[in-house]
Amino acid sequence: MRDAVLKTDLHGSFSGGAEQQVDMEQLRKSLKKEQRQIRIRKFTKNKASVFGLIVVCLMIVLAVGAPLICRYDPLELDTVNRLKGCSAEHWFGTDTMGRDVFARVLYGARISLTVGFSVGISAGVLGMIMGLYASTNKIADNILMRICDGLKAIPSTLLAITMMTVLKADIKNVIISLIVVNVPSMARIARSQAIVVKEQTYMEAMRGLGASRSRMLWKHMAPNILSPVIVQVTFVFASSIITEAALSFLGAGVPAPAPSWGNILNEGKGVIYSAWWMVLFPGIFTVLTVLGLNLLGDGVRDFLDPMSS
Amino acid sequence: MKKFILKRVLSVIPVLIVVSVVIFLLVHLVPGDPAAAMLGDMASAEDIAALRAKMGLDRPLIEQYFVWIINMFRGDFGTSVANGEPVLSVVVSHLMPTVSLALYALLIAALIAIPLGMAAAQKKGTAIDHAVTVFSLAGVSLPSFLLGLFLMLLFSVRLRLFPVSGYTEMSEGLGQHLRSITLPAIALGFMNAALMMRMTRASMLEVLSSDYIKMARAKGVKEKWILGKHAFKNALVTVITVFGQSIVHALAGAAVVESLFAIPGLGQLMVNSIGRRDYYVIQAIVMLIAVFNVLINMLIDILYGVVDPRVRIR
Amino acid sequence: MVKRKALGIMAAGIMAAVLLVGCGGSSQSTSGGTEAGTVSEDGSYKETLRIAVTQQSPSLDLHKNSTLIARQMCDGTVWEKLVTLNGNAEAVPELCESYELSEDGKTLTFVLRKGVKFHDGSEMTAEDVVASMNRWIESFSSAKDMVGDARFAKVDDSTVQITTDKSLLLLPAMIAGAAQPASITTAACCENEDDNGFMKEYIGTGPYKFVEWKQDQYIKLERFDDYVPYGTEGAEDDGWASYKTAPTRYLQFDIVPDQATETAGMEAGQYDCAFNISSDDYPRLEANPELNVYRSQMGSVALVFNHKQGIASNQYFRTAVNAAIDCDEIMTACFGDGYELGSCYMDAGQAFWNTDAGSELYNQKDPEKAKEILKEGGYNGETFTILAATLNGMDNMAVALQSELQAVGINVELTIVDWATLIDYRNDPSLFDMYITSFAEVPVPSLKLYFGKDYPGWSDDEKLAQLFGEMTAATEMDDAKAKWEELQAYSWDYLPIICPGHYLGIFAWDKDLEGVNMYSGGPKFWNAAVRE
Amino acid sequence: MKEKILEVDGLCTQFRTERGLLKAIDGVTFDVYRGEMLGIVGESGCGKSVTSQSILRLYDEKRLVKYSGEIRFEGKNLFELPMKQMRQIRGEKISMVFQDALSSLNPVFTVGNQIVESLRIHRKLSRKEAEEKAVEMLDMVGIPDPRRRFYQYPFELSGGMRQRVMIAVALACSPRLLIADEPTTALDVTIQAQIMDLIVDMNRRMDMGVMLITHDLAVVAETCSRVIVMYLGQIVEEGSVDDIFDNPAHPYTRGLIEAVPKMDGDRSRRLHQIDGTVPLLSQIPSGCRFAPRCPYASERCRKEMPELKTISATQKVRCHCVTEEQGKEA
Repeated sequence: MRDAVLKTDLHGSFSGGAEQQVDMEQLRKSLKKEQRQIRIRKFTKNKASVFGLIVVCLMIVLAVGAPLICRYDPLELDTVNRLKGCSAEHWFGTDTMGRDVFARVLYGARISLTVGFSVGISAGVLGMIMGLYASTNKIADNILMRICDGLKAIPSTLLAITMMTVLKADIKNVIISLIVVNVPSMARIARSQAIVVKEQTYMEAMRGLGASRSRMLWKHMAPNILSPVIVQVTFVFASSIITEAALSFLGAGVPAPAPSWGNILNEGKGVIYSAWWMVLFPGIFTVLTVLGLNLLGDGVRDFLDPMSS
Repeated sequence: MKKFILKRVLSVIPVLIVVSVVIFLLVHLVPGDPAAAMLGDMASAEDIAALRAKMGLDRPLIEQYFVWIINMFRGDFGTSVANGEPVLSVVVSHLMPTVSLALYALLIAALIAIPLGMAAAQKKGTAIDHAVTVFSLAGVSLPSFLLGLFLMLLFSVRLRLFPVSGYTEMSEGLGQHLRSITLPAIALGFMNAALMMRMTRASMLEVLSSDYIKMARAKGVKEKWILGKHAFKNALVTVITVFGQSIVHALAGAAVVESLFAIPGLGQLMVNSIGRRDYYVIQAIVMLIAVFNVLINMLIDILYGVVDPRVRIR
Repeated sequence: MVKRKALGIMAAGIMAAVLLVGCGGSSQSTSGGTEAGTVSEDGSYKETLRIAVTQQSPSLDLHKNSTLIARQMCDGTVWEKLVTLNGNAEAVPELCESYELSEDGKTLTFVLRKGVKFHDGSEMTAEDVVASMNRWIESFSSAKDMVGDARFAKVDDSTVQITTDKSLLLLPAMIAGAAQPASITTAACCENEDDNGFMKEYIGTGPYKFVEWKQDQYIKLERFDDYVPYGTEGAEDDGWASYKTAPTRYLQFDIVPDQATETAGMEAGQYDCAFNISSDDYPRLEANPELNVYRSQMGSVALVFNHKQGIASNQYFRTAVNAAIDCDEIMTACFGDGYELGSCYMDAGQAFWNTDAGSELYNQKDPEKAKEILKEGGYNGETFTILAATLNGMDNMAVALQSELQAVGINVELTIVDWATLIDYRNDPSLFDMYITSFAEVPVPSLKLYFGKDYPGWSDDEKLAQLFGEMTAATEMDDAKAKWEELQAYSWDYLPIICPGHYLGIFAWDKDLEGVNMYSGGPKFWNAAVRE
Repeated sequence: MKEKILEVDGLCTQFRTERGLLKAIDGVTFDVYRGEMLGIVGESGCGKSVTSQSILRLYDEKRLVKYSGEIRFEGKNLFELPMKQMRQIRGEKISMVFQDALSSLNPVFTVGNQIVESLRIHRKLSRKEAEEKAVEMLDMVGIPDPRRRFYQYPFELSGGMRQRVMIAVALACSPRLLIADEPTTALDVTIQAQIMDLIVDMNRRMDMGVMLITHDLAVVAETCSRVIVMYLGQIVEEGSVDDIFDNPAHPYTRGLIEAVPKMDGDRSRRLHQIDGTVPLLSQIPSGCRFAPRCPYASERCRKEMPELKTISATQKVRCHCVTEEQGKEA
């Protein structure tokens, strides 16, 4: 008997057996739903991510609702009451021109979030387009990746400052500069992911079936490289807020009188000994928002990647 | 390995070409020019125009570009508009503070981050781990200029432990030198420390859950050795990568910290040079940093080889 | 004014103290009879004076570079001129024994002082002076405009002269105190220029010689042991005219671009003196018992209209803007408390030229009137673009202006750029309707560039040009002053610029630091020292 | 009967998870005798590996697992030993060989180094002596040119060589018990045979007990003297190799054996398969754990957990049907 048994793998022969006919469509749907529930549960279980989400939502609410919340116009000058400390009248004090810091910080959230969001999304989309095409076309790949390498070799702050000096200082150009700074790494991520996806068997199969190139790219590859790109987008969102603040701090960001956090910090830096509130409050808002976004990014990563624990 | 290195070296060339074109165009597209900056704010238009012609700024851009590139190959990086020094010597004189600051920052960061990151990985879920997580999040969310301001207020003005600003050269004593760059180094290193901590923890976690660690345990190796020898050497590859990236980060981040603490480094030189439209200096710094960046990446690859035989031998 | 007097008395006291110490320790061995040397060899003074400055100049070549900080550091210490300014902003001899303006005002003759040593050891000759003065004229367009094609020439070994067809009445003051003063260097140094045309070596005649410049870090000056002081030993400083003793061995100017850092360094005792303190730190520093804080007018702000094209080329519009603005608010926005109102284009330091002509049109704060003028003039919502730079918070003035002008119904747009960009943009009349700049103190009104039709802003007005010409052509100071009053009065009407006020420079120094000369344009250190 | 070297008595291993404790091993009892080869078989997820790693206490006891029961080795209960002594037993008295040699050998150390490490820890040999001994070990496990191999890194060796190295590491200190956890799964067929031959050879030469954990019944049939069949953390059948292969009592055992294709079998006949898959640990059925998949399951099977009962001198089985039949026969 013993000799009659051949070496083989038991694994294979134990599987399967589900013979009954199931409505495949329904099964797929319920599976998807279940998966989504698992992901949401996973996300909500991570308290840090939930905290991040709450902070970010709160910032958005504050930014959108700024006109309703603030009693002062963030641009309204009142030089008589300059550099007044925190009071019932001015919760966060007033700045060097007597403007209400609370209003400026809240309106500043609009600018920071706009910059961060626009940069994140645009860099994500551009990076994805570049990454996808680079992964399929060797010449495009060489050119695009050389340019990306070149741009990446220049430290981002320095590149952004230089670009801001070239372009007229306004919020649109801050966004453009930051996109240019962030696209290379985004494209890199998208490209490496796209290459992995491209080599997978189902892509071979699609090619075999004669799918057109753009259909392959957008219908089949794009969704598969989306997760790492989305995760990266949240981090770019966060880092753009910091870079914008740093640019304004160096005097190369969104120009006065716009109440960007970086501008308030920059003005506050000069009077930090006498008007700590001008540094503290925008500082806290910046740190909180960035923190929230980073936490959210971690949560999104877990949410999108079912493999991660 | 030799072929690999050669390939790496060749791949540097297009990168540098891109960098040179990008920075040259950017710099020359910037409104305003060095001539006006050199003559001061009360200078007249004719004086400025005359100086422009003298400096060759009225020639076509392409010509200026090639003149610059060719001169660079001859070792001539041009003349700085500030006090007419050769660019090379200006850059070299600003190099030391930045290198010193960046290395010091990274040293502090590495000394804190790597052991803590390892400890956090080993004691996952404990207080240390949570502390490390919080720290690394704070690190990536706290811009260096804010941290710098707070450090300055606390340690220099209130406690008077460190000088507020300024830079003491190493030649005037190592102690004084370190004292003058400690606060900026902390401000600069904080974010890097956070990144390193995060990466060390993650890669240690991965290594610790690997089979060879289980095998080492089954062999009866002490926990201490497992962590310090078996796991660390494997995690080192990641750590080296982060360290390399941090050097580049530190160089880039130095601009803000340097101008805050009045440290005459490359970052400050760059910011100042943009202000005075010191074309050649801006171009030289960017090229230098790009070359450095590329070299660091190459060095990381070679270090990989030293640490990881899989890379070395293949 | 009161402050300056107090300072003068203080300075006198210090000088006396310096002398006493000097007598006590007269066993000095340095040659050249520099009594000042005695004082410092005594060892009771700190060897190095550390002065924090927030800016750095591209060059210390004052012939070509007009940056204030270069003058603050080197004018009077490294460089000396044929004449310098006394307390009344009059040109008085420095490197010359005497000077003389001919009756018709068209010939200016200088008799040189003998035995003046350059830092390279050579003795000053008429050739050196001629070379320096002519290089200065070539480099400084205001001087060139005044003298035309005429140049200095050597008369004999100790006399130089210049002859023109115009009045040279104001030339001595320009030599002494222009933004680009006529520093005397060797003939060789005048030739020895770098690629960009700046002097390679800084060889002056002053009590301090240039030693080292670490870019963005510090500039170091060392006492010049062969310096020969002039004037009366122990005499009180009169303006910049001073018996210079150089009691401190080294003057080190530390470049600290960040004001907060600078102030903190001053408080921590790292620096002996600090320039350009933020006005918001002023009260805190003033309350500090270890520090002296001093404020003085450093110059005036100019809101320059574009007269060539756009809405501001209309007289009614400029008048309306001038009627609308609240100068207090504009100045506060940028300088905090660090300003003084005043309709005079010249600063307090030039007492001779001060006048309130035209002051009734200054700081009207009358939005209703402005609206009226706009309505009459037919203003129809055209965009009014204000160009301002981020340098020194000047963009804040633009912000304040914007809010005031919007209140009277003007459609204001801001263009905020960095300083170098502004310098470029202002040459293009299509880019702005007004730009904001500031003028450091000048000794004579003829240096107010904005009266010229080529200066960006292009105030091309016959009457303005005529009055300006008459002022510069005057051969007597009183005539010039009278013309100046007329010019300023007309100017407030025509409005080449609006001068909203004067900004103050705030300087702080250690109570132990003595002998600082505060005449004009910031502290000068040729007699300064910290007693140990 | 030979002496017992290891007695496992009522071993339970529970994992702490977010949903509470999960029992991966539930009351496993067996002995290992000196010089014997004991096969432990079962599908993936049956708790074979957990059993072996529990013996060496390789799981993190502070956070991850909770052990109960007893494991007696050389008269000591391993669960009561302090970690320091436990470490002395690991690698010296009880060694382990893992499934994937590539991932189990540290990629950044030479193979020689990894053998030397064992020797240095336990035998306190000098570096030189340890190196000599390591080369000897490499030679013993059939690695040609051992001196050169000594300085090579794991990735430079072939799969079979690596597995030999791992065996050399495990045997360096001449352990009394070798636990081989799927030692041949990752290898191709001819190499599998060589490695198994090596293990059998070492088992005879060193007179040590070997616990061979595998899902490959053929290997067990060829090499082992006794077999334990595990299902869902429990032993379902235990017996001599003849008992198990010639007279399998438990339906699960029978299913396993029938699923193996036979040389003399009818090729047109479909291979037998056991319906369904191994349930998750969190979904353990309340009665007989195999009941949901068992073609013979009765009401009782679904409600009542059967005991492991002795049915002959060498054979034990956990099944209501078998014991009932025996009862009838008796």
